Amino acid sequence: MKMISRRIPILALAAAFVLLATTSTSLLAAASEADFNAAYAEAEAANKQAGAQRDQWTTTAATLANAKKAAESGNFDSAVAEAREAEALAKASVFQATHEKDAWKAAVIR
Amino acid sequence: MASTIRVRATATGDTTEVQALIQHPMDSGFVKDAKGNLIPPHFIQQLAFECNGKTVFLADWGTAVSKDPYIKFSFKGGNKGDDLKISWVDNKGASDTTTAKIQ
Amino acid sequence: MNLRPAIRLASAAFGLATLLSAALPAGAADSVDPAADAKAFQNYFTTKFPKLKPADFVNGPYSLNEDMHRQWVEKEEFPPYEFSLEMGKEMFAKPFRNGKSYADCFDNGGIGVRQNYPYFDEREGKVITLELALNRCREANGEAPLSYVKDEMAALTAYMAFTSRGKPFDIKVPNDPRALAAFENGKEYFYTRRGQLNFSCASCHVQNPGERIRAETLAPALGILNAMPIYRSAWGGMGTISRRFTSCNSQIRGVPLEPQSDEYRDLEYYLSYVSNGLPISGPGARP
Amino acid sequence: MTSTDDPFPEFAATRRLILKGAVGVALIGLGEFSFGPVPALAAANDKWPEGAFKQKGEADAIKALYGKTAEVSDKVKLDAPEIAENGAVVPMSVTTTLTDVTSISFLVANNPNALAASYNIPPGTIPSVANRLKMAKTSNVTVIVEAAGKLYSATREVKVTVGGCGG
Repeated sequence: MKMISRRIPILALAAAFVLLATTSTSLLAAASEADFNAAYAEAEAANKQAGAQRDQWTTTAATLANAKKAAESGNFDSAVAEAREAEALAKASVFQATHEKDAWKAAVIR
Repeated sequence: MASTIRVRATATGDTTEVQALIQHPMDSGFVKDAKGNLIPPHFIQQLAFECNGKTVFLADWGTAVSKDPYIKFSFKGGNKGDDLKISWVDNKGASDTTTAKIQ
Repeated sequence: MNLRPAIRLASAAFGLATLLSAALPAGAADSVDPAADAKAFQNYFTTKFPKLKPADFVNGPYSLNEDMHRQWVEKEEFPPYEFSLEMGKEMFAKPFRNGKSYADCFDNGGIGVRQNYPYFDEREGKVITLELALNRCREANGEAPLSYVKDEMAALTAYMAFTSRGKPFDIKVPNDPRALAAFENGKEYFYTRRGQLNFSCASCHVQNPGERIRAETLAPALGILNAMPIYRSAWGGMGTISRRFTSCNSQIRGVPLEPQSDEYRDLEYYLSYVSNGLPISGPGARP
Repeated sequence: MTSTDDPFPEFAATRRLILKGAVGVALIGLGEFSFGPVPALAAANDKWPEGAFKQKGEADAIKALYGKTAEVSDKVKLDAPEIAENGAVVPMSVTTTLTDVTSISFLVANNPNALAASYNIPPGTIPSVANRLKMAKTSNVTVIVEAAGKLYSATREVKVTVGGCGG
């Protein structure tokens, strides 16, 4: 079976993450610790879900750590931004795992 | 613990081919460890080979010699059964010596 | 909570990918047929690299690049894994505190048996890999298990692989639904894209063997475990199969699973089975 | 330690360097290098040539080690890969048809310190050496062979790509 070149989804994915990095959400009001805790909890939940599907990303964990570090130093604006970032990454990894659940069959050598 | 020097010396005619592999980190001092601090230089500086009391090969090594260093050379005048003494010393003063029979 | 624009975009990107892959003909009936899989797998690589004999695939990137092949031959004269091999031999012979030794845990005293691993254990209903069997042997004899990614395990598997050099892989998938499921699970892991770079093992080792990813020449998936454990110049040390799987995961920004977790054991089962017939060439040296 | 008049003052630095490098050579005649008896500097002594290994540049290292410059010769054959599979382990070897070889050295120009390894070849030892060196990045690799007091060299470029696929 002739292998279909999978260039397109990889390029699409790279474009997605470039955009992801640049969408720095500018918050109007200064974020508070409560905002951070909420955003962080949501990101962690999404990442746990990715873990259940055995497909966490190392960058999610790194971003979560950055969020925590920013919060500890009291800079809640960037802490919330980082937490949102982590949440987006975690959700993308959940999407990847769910999508691949059947997409993998297409790549199998026949 | 077994010696850090593995050596094969085989004589064909009057020429003996010597190959040696030495277990040593050969840290150059330019590399950082996981926590980001520099691993201090720790490398073999001199490696000497002696046969029948005569130095047949002397290597001066710097920080650019690979980890677990390897060397191959040949010399005339050794014959089967002779002893080949190999010894190295590193920049921390550590050293090791072994003697191998020429096959 | 409004769906963040980034996520919408990410899912759109994946939508595109599904659209593309859905265009493919639907997969064959879902029955698991390892023998057919192995034949198709080996056929894919032998047609992709007509000049290579099946046995050449066990040398990975060295069979695909002349300049690297020469460097490999030069290294093999006195390979850097000599010390690990020596240590493995010593460890293998040293009895445990209770007087027994590894030889008592393996048939034929553990000599020349590597090509039968991993095997499906009917009692446990799971795949047992060589690394797992070694640690189970230690625990059964009151010794602490070794780390799956460190030098001691690499030394033991290096010695056992050395005693099997040249023997063809001989992995069995019994007609037991649990064994077939384990095989299929390994296959799924192999082809599933993961990590932020969105690669599966197949993205590199099936679609791009011989190509370079950054500086590394990618090995073909066929015969990729035959040379294990490997001394990698990049690591400046030995690497077990567990170390290779976990480091591959983190290289594509996927969080690695625990060494010897079910997915890895099944993955090794699948990869070894489809390389049946190819000779064991471990321990190996790699860039 | 006697020192003859120095017709070439600009070599004073080199001489001091060599002296500082505690190279115990009784007589230092830095006459014209192309002819005239120039004592083999490095080969005679057995001390680790720290000065040479400290030098950054290739030319300085060669000067510090041998006190003279080399001329390219096709009698020196350097065997090194075109693209190193990994910068940490680059197999290289040299063979030469020159006679009365007393010393062989390997230098990697773009390494932090150019001099990688230097071998003393006593009489009766065949002038051919194989070793595995580290290379920081793509660079010219030069091998120097000292035969009958004169230096001969061969150079090859070895490409080094960054090993490992960072995550």
